[in-house]
Amino acid sequence: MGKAHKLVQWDPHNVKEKLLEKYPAKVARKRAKQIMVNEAMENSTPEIVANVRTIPGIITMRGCTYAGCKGVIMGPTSDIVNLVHGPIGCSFYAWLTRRNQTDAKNDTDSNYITYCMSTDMQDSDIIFGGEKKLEAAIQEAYDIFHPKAIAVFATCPVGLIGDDIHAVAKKMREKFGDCNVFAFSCEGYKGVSQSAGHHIANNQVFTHVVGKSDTEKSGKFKINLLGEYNIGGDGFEIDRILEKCGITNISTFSGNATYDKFASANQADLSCVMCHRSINYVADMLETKYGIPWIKVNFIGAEATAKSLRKIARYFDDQELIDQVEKVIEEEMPAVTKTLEEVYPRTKGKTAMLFVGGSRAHHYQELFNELGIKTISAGYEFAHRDDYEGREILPSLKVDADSRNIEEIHVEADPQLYRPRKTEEELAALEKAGVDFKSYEGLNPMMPDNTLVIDDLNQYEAEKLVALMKPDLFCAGIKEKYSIQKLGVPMKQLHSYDSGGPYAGFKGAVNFYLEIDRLVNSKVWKYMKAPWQEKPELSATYVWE
Amino acid sequence: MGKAHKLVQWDPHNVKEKLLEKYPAKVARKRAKQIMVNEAMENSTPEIVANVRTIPGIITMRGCTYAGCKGVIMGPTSDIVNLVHGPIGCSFYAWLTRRNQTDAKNDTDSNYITYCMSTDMQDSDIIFGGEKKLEAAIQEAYDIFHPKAIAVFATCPVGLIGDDIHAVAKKMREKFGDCNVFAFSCEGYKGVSQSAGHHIANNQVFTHVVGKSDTEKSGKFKINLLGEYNIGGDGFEIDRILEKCGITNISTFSGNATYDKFASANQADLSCVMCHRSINYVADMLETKYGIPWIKVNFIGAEATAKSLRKIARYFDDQELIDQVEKVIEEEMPAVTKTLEEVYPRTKGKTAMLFVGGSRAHHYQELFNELGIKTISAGYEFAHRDDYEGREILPSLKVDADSRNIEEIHVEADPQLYRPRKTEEELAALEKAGVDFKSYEGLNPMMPDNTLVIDDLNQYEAEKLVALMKPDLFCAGIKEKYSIQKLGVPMKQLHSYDSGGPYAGFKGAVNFYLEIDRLVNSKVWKYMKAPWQEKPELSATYVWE
Amino acid sequence: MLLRHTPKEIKERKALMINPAKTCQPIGAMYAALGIKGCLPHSHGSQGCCAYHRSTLTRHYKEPVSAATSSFTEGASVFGGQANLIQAIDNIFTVYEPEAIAVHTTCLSETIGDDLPQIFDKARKDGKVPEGKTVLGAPTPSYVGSHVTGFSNMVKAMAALAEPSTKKNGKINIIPGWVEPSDMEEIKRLCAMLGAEITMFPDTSGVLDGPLTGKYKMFPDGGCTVSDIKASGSSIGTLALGEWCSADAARLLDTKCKVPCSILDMPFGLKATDRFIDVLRTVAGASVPDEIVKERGKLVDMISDMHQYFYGKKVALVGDPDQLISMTEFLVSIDMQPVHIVTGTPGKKFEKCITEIAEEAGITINVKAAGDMFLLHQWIKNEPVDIIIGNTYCKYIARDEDLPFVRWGFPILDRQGHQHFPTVGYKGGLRLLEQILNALLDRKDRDDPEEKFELVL
Amino acid sequence: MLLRHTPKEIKERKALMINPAKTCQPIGAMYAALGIKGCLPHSHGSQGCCAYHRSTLTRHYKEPVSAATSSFTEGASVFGGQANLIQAIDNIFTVYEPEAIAVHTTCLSETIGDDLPQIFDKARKDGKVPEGKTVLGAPTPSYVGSHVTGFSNMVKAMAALAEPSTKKNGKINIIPGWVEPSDMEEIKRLCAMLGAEITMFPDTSGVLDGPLTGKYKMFPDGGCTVSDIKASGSSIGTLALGEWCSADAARLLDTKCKVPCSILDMPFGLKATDRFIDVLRTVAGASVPDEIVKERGKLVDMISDMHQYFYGKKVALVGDPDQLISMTEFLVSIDMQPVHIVTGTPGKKFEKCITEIAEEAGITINVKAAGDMFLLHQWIKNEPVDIIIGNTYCKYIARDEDLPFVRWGFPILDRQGHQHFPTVGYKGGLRLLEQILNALLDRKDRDDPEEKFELVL
Repeated sequence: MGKAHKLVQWDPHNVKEKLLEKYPAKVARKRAKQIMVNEAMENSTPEIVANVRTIPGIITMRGCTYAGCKGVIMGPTSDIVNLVHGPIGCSFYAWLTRRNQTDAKNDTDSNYITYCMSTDMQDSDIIFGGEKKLEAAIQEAYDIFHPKAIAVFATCPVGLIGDDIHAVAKKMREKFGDCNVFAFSCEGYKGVSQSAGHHIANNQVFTHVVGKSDTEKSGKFKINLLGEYNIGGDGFEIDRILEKCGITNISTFSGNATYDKFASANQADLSCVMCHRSINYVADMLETKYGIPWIKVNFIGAEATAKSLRKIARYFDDQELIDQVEKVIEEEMPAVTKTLEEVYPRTKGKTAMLFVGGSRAHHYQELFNELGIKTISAGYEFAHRDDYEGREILPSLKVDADSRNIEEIHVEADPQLYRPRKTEEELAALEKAGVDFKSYEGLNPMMPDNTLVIDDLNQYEAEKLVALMKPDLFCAGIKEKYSIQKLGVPMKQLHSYDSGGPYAGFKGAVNFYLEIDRLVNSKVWKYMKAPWQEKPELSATYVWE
Repeated sequence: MGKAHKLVQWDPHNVKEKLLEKYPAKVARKRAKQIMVNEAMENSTPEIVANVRTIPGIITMRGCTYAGCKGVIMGPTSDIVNLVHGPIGCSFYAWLTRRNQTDAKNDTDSNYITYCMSTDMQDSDIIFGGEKKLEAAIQEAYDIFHPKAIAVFATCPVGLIGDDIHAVAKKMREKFGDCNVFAFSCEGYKGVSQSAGHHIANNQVFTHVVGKSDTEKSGKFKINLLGEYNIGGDGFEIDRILEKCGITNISTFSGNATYDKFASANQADLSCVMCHRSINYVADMLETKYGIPWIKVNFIGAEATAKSLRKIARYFDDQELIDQVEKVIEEEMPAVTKTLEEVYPRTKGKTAMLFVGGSRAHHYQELFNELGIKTISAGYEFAHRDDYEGREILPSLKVDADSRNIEEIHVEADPQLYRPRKTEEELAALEKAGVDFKSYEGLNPMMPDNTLVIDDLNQYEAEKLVALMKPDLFCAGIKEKYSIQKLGVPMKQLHSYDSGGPYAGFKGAVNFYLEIDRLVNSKVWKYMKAPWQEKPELSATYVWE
Repeated sequence: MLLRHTPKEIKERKALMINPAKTCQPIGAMYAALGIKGCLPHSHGSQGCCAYHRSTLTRHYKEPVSAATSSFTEGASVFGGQANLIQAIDNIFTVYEPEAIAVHTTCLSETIGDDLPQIFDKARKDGKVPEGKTVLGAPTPSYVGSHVTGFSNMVKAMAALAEPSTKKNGKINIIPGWVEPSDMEEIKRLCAMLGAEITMFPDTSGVLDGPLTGKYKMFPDGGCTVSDIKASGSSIGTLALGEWCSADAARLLDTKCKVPCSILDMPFGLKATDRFIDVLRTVAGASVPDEIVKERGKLVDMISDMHQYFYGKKVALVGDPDQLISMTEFLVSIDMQPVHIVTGTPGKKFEKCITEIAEEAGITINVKAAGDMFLLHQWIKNEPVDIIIGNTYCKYIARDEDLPFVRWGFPILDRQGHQHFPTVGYKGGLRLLEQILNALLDRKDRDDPEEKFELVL
Repeated sequence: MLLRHTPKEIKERKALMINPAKTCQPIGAMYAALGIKGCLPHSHGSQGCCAYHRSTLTRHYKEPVSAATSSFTEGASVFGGQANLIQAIDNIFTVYEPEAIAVHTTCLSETIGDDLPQIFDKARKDGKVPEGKTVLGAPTPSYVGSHVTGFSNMVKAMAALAEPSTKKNGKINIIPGWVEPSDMEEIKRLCAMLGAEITMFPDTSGVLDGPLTGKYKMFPDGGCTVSDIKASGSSIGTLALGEWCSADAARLLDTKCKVPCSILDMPFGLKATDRFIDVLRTVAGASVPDEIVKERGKLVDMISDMHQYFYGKKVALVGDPDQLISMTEFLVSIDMQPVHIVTGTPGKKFEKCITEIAEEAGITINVKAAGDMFLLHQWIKNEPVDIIIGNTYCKYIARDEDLPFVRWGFPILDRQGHQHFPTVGYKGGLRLLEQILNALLDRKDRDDPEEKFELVL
């Protein structure tokens, strides 16, 4: 898109109107509530509707509950056999298609991430029921692989035909003795997006795995990292930094996770939540059942990373750790600054749009700010209101029909294992010192005024938005990538990056700076018009040599 | 070529007529003498004219003297820097284009075969002379590589402008002291084919290198292998067999040769000549100067290999060696027989034509005979009459103008190093026992009656010959390969095999059997006509399903 | 090792599929529907299916792939998806204004028994289908057959649009089957050279190989128009390429519109292309132009020029039935030796076809329909091969077993070119030879000991 | 190591060329002459030259290459080659019956000063040149310039056949330069799409990419006819592609026949093709058809789709000036980074062109004309690259330095495809991108640690 077009003025309310004008009335009404102009209002902050049904026929970015459960949460695990009960497709599409990395270092370690396992249900199974086949498949998987655990995932028809996958799982678990078998009722039709799948995954992992390890985990400062999926190696970079600081990461949910790490999560002394949306359930349950407090962290962005490290140090309230963290930051920042200084002149003043996930549309603004790139519109694909407006509104949220169908498990303090990590007084003191527990402020406060916050943005709106606001960069997922780029606007995938990464931590920041520099300054965007389209007139007589 | 055509009857004299009919009278007369019907005549064998000028404008298979000297004889050496004095082309075309193999095993060994070095003469050098540049180039080569020896080759213009390359070589040789520099006046216009180049190479290597080594070579049965160029690894296979027999190969001329091996050739006790045409000069000189007898051998063909080994053993007249040779033959033959039995049913009864080199058109008939393939026409590209009719006719050959220009060097017994390996009596006894010294019977005796022996076959005759006699296989060089194959007849390169090899020795025989089986039985030759060409008629109404 | 848990020893499996060589019907239906001009594919199920299919097709083509979904909720799954689908049809025609909507079902809507024709009627009655617009639908239960079946079912649904007619228009219908846009382009080029007037559906050329111009067209210029599809009932005959992909549609045209048909192999390789051209020139009553003969001759020429490198090389293949049958014939015809062949698509008939080719060539081939890549890998461990040909998932086997690998089939997620350069026809054959040759010769250049490293090949 | 004696330290050489990046003039003249229909190239020198040129061209094309020679003997070298050449002309016309003989000289005949025009006159006087047959000749001394110069000289000799004329025939002459048969075919296709009537010479398409049919044609159907070449004097203008290959001929047409000309870069890559099409549509007064626009858009699309893999990758290049200039521009335009460029052909102008491209892109490039591959290798040792692009001889450097390698240029002796698939034009650009991408991604797939091994690229 030539520079010429870059000075367009737009008013967010006009833009919103334009996005809605073509819709049938009913659709327009619904979408109007999910498109929010971020502006100061006297004594109230603007509300946005989220986590509501996708409109049939409106091309959405969203996936299903199975995708959230199997694809997002359980997919990144390495030594658990993930067995999909259903027709082949669901298992096939979730086969290595997210860039979760697992480093089962030595060849004897178990790593099933490259395998795709399914019961490949046939019509006979639909008619006569699939439990027998599921049972046989679990047995075959056990006989071939002898894994520590087998996770079973239900796809749409399973729930409809009434296969009791949990009963089958229980039966096989007991039969094997040395292999934990558990199941997830994550049929695709449940809920309104991937989000429901996250919740279901959280519940089952917590119920069937957490607390099951009897090996004692050592470490002076033990944390869990919740909601980090090691896309493109993000988790590796974060672990590198934590290690350097002397912080022990007991269990990541669920990047590069192993069965044993999940099982030991209860041994940590602090839970650090990256992706609030997908994992806050586990954080809460860990606190209730084991007494582990949780804080929100963000390792996307160099500054954010430093901030999060300091927060953790402050929680453990140990001078040695506090000093070490400062030392690490001091060591890591020069490389970051150097790259930033190099690319900043080329990125500063550009504009971006982000429509991803349940936190990335928020987290990545840290990096864009560092690059001097303004986010002019953003939103989530499967978030809830608290991800926009902050957890403080949680009490005011009503549970609708779709959410009600998602099991809420009730946990209470574990008679043996519950151990409050801090006294009420300590907690209060830490709160004062700025360690805000169980708190997440949401996306909106981060957005500049008069920008557009849009929930569940769809293909039609995305195209309009780009045409009207002409950003220099658009961030979403693979489905959106090429329709945006056809418009001449570079598009960066921020769910499962199309390439590159890690983008977390300090090294990640450097990678991201360079990647964005590449995208917004690539020569290719200048080539969309051929010379004869630039100058169509035929010079009457051609000037020969 | 469909089997249908395979029963064509032809009379060699008719074929000969057809080959000549289109030529201008003068050309026809000349070619008539080089096309010989191999037939019994009362008390005389048919004569053939060879080693005569190529006819301008008649597309020939031949190359030039430079190609014979630098390309064939000196090219295969590994640790001699071959520097071409002339415009760039000659050096470029001889750069790795023959499949000579060199195994400078460890990385510290010198191996220049992958390098192409030239003085890249420019017009100024042509005008003002190139000696200065040659001198500078030799110096630069010496400074960069510090080789044992540098060989300089003259291309056409060098002789014409009168550069004295031998003087320059001498000057540099003396200047360096630790690097032998010598030159070859192998301008392309000399002689009538590559053959002149062989002769020139023989002379210079003998003059400047042979006998120059002071290191004593040990070994009970020491031979030289003359005229084997290690195309596709032939020499490696022969060396493997010799070693297994306990025979020490002091020096191969010139496959995988090193300066030191050449220099030690005088230490052998027998010279074994593979390619009589290209190297018999050296064999003679080694005998005259050092007293080393020579015999003709042939390692192409399993039987021929066995025969040659026995001949060598008989020469050394040592029971242990004789037994060992028999043992080796016994060990090697089963694999050969096994493969032969497998392919024979598919190759037997096929026909072949061979037009290669100065001995291969002869040697390879051994392999074809083993395969049951009849050679219906053959000839050499650059041979002399003795290669056809045998050395006994040598005395009767007159030296023509073109040959007279090729230096004949005169050697005599070396005062220090001459040492007759056998007494006259021993030699006579061995002769009786069938060890025929200094003897080569030539191609003709091997050819079946009423086949055609054609010297310096050209493109036009080749095409006609194939059209008339429809062989199942044609053997020549790369220039001929595709015009023959366009006719639907598989073509095997037998100078520098287009691929595969080794074909010498026992393992080579196996390779060759399989290769010929592949060629004559490849499915592709059935595909030359499309179905609609086989059945052009349009069935009035197409029969739908 | 990437597939470190794959044992050499083969145990029979009855229930567990590992590393599938197929996926489910709907994605095939979606790909086919993209071959109708101005058509928006619609997935009648929960939204995940649609998301997955769009992602996979997008990664394969690096192009936008638009499709809508009924976004089933739990409620819809209980009470049926009619309301969702009708609302979707309304929204789609209002917002995106396609010429047609091609609906395919899913395991979900099939399990609950949604009846598309009945829902379409309702939608029409309710005036949700604007004048002149088309809605078509195909049942594509994910628990039957494979992605190939779904493709075939949607193509059959297209054929169902054809209108019977007494007067023929002289055209020939060509149903190309699941091939790349570049292949469809090439088939059209060959027909044009031969002077055969054709209607080809589906036709994804111009749809999934689009240019970058600064404009985004949700409905690109390519595709077979609905009116052409309707007129296919007036054609003189139908050539269906591929029994699995195209035969059902062709036979429907026959029964419904009395348009006779011929089922041919997909024109991959020399012989299958020969048969295609020969039949085409016969039904078109045209003579084959020199240009085609020349293209053919070039293919034969390259086979002969490079035969020494193909000869006897062992090949492992995975893919879809129609493609594999032609490819196997092609490999055998150049004296290569397919030894292991797997398709995920069920059907003993496939095994029979492959076995016939093997017997005719006097070789034996391990072949399995409804097989998976886990089995293929185990076969390879038991009898190693020189090269593997298949979709991108083969790269894990290729790396573990250190095999040369030619990407061919669906999906190809990690390389470009397949959407631009055809592998059908004689020119396509040249490309296949080039790719196989490059894979084999790159390996040779890597592995040859230094003394045997070759300048000339 | 294959090139184990190549030191990292660079010493200046004044006299010794090692591993040349050029060969001598005559082979270029021979290749050009094959682009005339029914023409037999003839080498006026000793027979070795002809044998070498035929062998090299044959290995590059895997096709028969016919050419004759004067087979100089020592005598001829002393007394001059007139007798040999006249005898050759007589034999050739009698035995092979070509339409034309294109004679080029050699270092030998140039050194002894043979005068072709004078010999041709004699041949005609002696009646050795049959009625209606053509003999043309070019001086191609091997000790001047390079194979590119020889090509240019023979093309100039063709232009010399052009006949001046006052009435124009509306055609445009295109002198394609030394490109592959497939490239010439592609240039003709683009011109036809644009509706430009052209005469292209030389034209080796149909000559060196022949079919296997069971027949051997010494003079295949392809090539530009002598009469068309003669008529090129009536064209409205000449587009010469490549200063080094084509400019002299174009300028001769201008001076001799008043046919004005434009010297363009060879249409490799996006921008050079843009310029070619833009000039062509201007001189042809035609508007560019959508089809071409679409092809262009596809090329731009693939650049954007795969940009992350091209971006910043360092390239070493060796080849001929005209090709290298366009390729360098193309690589820079996709954000790759050429760092070392060598051509064996002399001419400071080449270094200037490359340096201009580098400066415009704000990068520095090591460039040398009249350089050699020994120097290129040393440069690479001093500043490593991510990929090397050049002729087959690069494979020795590629293996020693473990570099991805794209074969492009002359000669390619160890792979197939170049004669069938063009690299000029937009489609050619797609192929170049595909080849570069395959080389880079194959390496990535080889080197990625297991945890980073990617399914989707």
